[in-house]
Amino acid sequence: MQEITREALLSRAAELFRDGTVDRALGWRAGEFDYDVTPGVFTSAEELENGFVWNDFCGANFSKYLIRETGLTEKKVLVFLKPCDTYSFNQLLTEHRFARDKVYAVGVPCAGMADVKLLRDRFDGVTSVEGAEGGVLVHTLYDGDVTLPQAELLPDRCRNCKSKKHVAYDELLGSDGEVLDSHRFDEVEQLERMTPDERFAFWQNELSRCIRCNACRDVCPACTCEKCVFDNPASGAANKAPSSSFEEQMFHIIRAFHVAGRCTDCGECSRVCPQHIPLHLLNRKFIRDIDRFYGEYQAGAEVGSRAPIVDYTEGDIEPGEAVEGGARHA
Amino acid sequence: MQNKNERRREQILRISGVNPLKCMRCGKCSATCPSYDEMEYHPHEFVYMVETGDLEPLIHSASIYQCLSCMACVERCPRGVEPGKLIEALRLTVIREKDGNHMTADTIPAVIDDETPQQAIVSALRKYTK
Amino acid sequence: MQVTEYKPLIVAFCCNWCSYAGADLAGNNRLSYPADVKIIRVPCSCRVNPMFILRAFQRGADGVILCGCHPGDCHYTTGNYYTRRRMALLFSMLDYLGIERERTRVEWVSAAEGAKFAATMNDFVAQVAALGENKRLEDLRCKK
Amino acid sequence: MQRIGVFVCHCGTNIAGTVDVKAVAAALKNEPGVVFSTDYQYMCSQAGQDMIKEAIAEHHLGGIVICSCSPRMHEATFRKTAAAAGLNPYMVEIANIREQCSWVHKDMAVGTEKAIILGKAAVAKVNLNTPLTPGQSPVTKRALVIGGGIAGIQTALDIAEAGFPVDIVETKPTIGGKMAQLDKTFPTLDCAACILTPKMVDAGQHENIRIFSYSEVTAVKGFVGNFDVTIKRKARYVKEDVCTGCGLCTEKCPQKKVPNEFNLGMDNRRAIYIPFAQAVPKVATIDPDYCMMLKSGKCGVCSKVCTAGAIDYKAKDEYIEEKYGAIVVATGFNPISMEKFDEYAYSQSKDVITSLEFERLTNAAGPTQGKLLRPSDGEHPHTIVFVQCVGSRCEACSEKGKEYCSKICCMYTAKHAMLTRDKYPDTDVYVFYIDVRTPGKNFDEFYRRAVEEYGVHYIKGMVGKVSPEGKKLHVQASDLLAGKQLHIDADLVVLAAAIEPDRSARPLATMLTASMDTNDFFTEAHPKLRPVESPTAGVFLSGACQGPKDIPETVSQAGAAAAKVIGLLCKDHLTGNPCVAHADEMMCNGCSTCERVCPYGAITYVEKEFRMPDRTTKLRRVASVNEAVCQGCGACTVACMSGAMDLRGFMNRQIQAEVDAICK
Amino acid sequence: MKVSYYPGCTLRNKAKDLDIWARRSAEALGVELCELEDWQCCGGVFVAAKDEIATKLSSVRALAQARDRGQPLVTVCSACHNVIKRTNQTMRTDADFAAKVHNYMAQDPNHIAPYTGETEVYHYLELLRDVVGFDRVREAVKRPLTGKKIAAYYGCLLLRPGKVMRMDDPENPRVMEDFIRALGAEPVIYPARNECCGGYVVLENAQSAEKRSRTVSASATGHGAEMIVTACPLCKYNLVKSGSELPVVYFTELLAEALGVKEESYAE
Repeated sequence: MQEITREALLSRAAELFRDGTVDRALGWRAGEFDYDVTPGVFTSAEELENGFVWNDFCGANFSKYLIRETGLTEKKVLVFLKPCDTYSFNQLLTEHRFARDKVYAVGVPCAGMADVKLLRDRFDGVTSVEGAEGGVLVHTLYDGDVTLPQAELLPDRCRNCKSKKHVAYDELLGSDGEVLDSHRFDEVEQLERMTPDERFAFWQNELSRCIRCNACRDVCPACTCEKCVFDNPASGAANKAPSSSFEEQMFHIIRAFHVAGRCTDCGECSRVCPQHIPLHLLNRKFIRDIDRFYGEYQAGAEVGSRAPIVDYTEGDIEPGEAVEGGARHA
Repeated sequence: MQNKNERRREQILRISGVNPLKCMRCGKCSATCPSYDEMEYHPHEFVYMVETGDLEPLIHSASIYQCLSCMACVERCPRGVEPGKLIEALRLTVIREKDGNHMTADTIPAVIDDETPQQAIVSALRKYTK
Repeated sequence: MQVTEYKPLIVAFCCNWCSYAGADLAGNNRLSYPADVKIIRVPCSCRVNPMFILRAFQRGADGVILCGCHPGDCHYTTGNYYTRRRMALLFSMLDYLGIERERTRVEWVSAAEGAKFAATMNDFVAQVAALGENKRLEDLRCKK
Repeated sequence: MQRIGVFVCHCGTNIAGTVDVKAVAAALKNEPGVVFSTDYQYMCSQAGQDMIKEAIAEHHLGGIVICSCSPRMHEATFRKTAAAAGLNPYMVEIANIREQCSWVHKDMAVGTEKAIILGKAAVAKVNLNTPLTPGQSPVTKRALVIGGGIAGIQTALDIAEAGFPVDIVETKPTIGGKMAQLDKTFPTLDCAACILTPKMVDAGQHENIRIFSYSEVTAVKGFVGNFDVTIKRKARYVKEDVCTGCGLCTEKCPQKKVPNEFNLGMDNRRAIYIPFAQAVPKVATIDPDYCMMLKSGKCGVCSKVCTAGAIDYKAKDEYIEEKYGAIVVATGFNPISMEKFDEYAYSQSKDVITSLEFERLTNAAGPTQGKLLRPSDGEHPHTIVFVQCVGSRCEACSEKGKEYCSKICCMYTAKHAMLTRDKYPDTDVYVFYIDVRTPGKNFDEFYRRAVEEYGVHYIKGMVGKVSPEGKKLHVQASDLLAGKQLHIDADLVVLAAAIEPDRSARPLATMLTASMDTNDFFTEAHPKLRPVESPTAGVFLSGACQGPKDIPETVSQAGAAAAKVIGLLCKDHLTGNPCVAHADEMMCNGCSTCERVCPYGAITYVEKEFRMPDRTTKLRRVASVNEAVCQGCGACTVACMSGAMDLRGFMNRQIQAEVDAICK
Repeated sequence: MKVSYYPGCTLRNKAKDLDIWARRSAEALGVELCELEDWQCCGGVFVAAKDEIATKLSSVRALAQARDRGQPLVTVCSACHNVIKRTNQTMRTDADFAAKVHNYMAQDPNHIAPYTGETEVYHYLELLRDVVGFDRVREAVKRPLTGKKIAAYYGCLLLRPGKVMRMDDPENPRVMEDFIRALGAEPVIYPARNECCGGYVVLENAQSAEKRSRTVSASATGHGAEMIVTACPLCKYNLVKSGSELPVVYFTELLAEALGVKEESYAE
């Protein structure tokens, strides 16, 4: 169960529409199923009243949509931000991707968002879900009604939540949390401990499933280029289909490299991947290396910070040492 | 023998955390030391002798018991060498060895009087015994 | 059966001001290194985009080496510092994906270091040759 | 597709000895775009160049590839050849088949194969070359010198003598800087004022020099050849052009208790003052912190005594804007504060002084008229201890001092010690040193004279503590060579304080986008080969703002900086390097990443209106490269995620084409 | 306000004056000194070696207890202050050391949560300066010590190493002088005020300690002082033993006198 109720969010949104602060809102909207929540734009309190959804499946991060929506109106855009979303929000501000004064950001506490994939893995024929005391009540065709503790439906990004603290908002509903001491690098370290052959096999197995649907890129709050290199025939990297194993690797290496130092580790890429590729492990590798080599850095923790990849010190680690695991700098 | 000396040197460097190579031999530590005249070897010599591994003379010298731990040398060293810490580590290395204690409980009564504060006794024991 | 000695293909990106000049000096002094090394001139090592490196592997290179001015001596003051960070992260990522770490290298070679340039190339070619052909980052469509 | 000509050079046997040049020419003939291919003995000879020109004309070539020696050798030659034949010089590419092929490979077959591949790569690149035209920008023929010490004065005089107008901006009411405060100068012992003040007068009277004293630079815009600078002229409450410098006001002013900064606070001046007799401009200045008229409206004495009517209590700060082609930074240095070195009791005793204070105490125009007297009681000191390296050569993370050697202290301390012994032979003089560093012409001889002829006691070791006891300063120190702790009862202790850049340097560097090191010294464009240029084009460095320097070094650097400025101002236009970065505005995200890696501050952002595909317009922030400032390193091109930023002459596509050609 | 208070062993025996006047004065200034439970001797000296774990445990226990109470920790004795403050700094900055300390502490039946330097440590003088404020002390003075020329004696423990102790400028401190001014007296500034009294070396080389102490008292006398104040029992002992001409008094006693609580106590 989330701390703040849907009603609380709706009533605040209605006030903001009423007093003319905002004329559109970014919020979650029901998809085909209860657990299939999608992002939506609402242009009135009434629309919100009818279509707005707030439950344990509201994982989507709206920061990226602000680039477009703030350009469409003179007034402010209302956006609901969970703690991890606020980091993306700040990172986009750092990159001047939208005007801060065109946004009214409402911080919403988050108890972790359930993963649809885990639900589907557990049950066949899920008809609907609803929040219940102590977890999620799942109605299924074949297994009847089952109440699951929410913890069992949490994806990696929520189990290893890095922060319950909002780093940006105009107004916070409910209470603010702390930056957490998560274990999010455990899996990265596990991979690092493997032999190169094992790692290659691991990634071949994962990346070979890639269908180049571009969902990871399209959802990524750091991927906001006016024109993506993968769509630009002049870039030399454009490719639309998974035509060889090289393409898969190239795409994911370059994508991760382009967001290195900018990725806030929001985990949206893994959430939306239809092929269940643990893409966050690529981004986290860069985050882990940056922390290890250049000192801890959290993209989006503050607006205007200088990412380590566009910075340097005279005594930086040499690339040759870096592949040795950065022993000197660890 | 060579090995024992090297082990001692390694231990001194490790537990003191001092890098004698930072020393630029300005002598400000010895200029500062209030116990200079009580010592056969002086702070800058301690640093140099540990650097070169010439430990034997230091180990057998009464100088290591004359340091007041007043930290003036640590405070004033322009290079952050911290000679006081090095002397402490050297003394610890000596007293931790077999029969290394420099002072025992038995010798205390002879050197105190009615007014000697407890602080002096526990401090001396801590500095001069293991 | 004909046995041909395996010859690796090495792409070397050299900055115009130091390493390219260092390669020229190696030539002036007739210091030989394998012809497998093909040099591409860039203004500064920081001009080298990771995409160029991946592309070289895609097209059949077996090893890629980047040479630039020594840190602190960059003609553009800071270019090679950025190179160092970018390549540290990229190479670490390639390693993480199981690509042999011996296939990539960054070396700082000044305009005066002709001997170092030749020695580096000899060493790198031998290192890559020992690994054999690049299989993990190859693109079969680009195979001859 | 271009029409490409390939020219393979034999270089005598240098290339042809290991490379089958005919085979190379033949192989490259089949490459896409190549319409002509030939070889020749010496391509760089007149005959070879004529051959290229003829081929360009005859075959209507749009691009040429020369397979020859290193481009570092003859790229410029062949570009000129192409230009002479009407071909854009940037349509020329060189395949380096000598230094990087024939000279390093011994086998003809191997050399030939590689030469062909290198040739193919060059052809592939030329296919994507586009004609480039270097940008031209006009040059404003006026220079700005920031700082009016000996560095700034010398630079300004040299530029002015070459016929260019120069402005000096100085924060103090007079030019002259630190040198004006010195007594004698090492190693010749001529008096500082005697050699400096004529230069100050020259600067003040030179028709090409304007002096903005009591002024500061507050904003700098623009780029090499075209700087727009805002200068704040602080209100001095005296009309500069009216004041005759008679000095009557400075004698009549009733406010007598103002610490005299020129004498480092060792005596007092009035609220209206002329810093020293030889000041340039010789104009009075009112100190608003002390003037009773300005503070409370009650006084007005200076105005009454001024027969010229120069006093203006209503004066306000003024801002002037001026255009410059070049800027010279000459902001100089200051001794560091001795506050954190109180083991030497600087703040506890008046008789512990810094070396600069000692200069004033021995200067005939100083607070004691040149008699060496103790500040505390005015008595003649008989034992003087000099302490070197106070605050210099500290560990990197020191909270107190500086990591570097301040360079000038060994020599001026030797000078002080020698002069003291010369004037007052009854004085005992001790100098405590760690090392005596005297690399300079006649420097070590000078130091030896202090020891051998003047009997100065040089003692290797540092002073640990100075204790003021009664009228004496008890000095506890090391004598490392004698293995003793020394205790000296001194009358005066002189500290050779480390020097640091002036505090105005850091904000100025930000305005100029000139880089600085961690100690706030300006960094030079190249530590050996471009020592007086900053990496920012058009900004030059003079004197101690770049690092500790003595006067001879400062003056030579000042002259060098002036020569660089003159070289720049001689040009009517600056021809840029056309191989510069360029942002594709349609693709730019405006994210500022490229700006952060640009070492030259060449990238700015503009808000631009764009027509969108759906016919709406949208205001977007996009990067704009100043082509006159960009040096073409390409750091921005890799920082740019979208690939909007590209480097002309080394475009992404061109480099990838080379990669492809090599790997094919 | 309430603060945790660590008296130290000497203050229970030879230096009772230092303790008792600290408590009474604090009361008069509205500060409640809450003595730690079951505190143990700090060991007298900080042994500056990275592998000296056991000798720092008593300090860590004291620090942890104050942390658990949510109070800052106040000390009076210079030696205790030096040991506890430096231990605290080590716990903050040396993770390896802290981990080893936790391993020891885990053996303790009254196991405490791992301590990582959370507690703020104040010397009583810092408490007066930074928390109470010398202005308030001045207002609370009932019997100003007007005309008295008093030499503040810091010794080494309060000030050094300056980077860790952070009490004052180790070469030119002023906290005790300001304290003396607040009591209405006139501080005497003399160069030996931050010199060592000879410390524990008195038990090893009594002449050495005597020389050191004589230097200090002679310097104070030479600058016209009538009295020396100190915060350290060992300093007092060494100065007195070496035959100081001047009376040596604990600063807390001086404070109690000025605040009038000493008189009240005797009246009781």
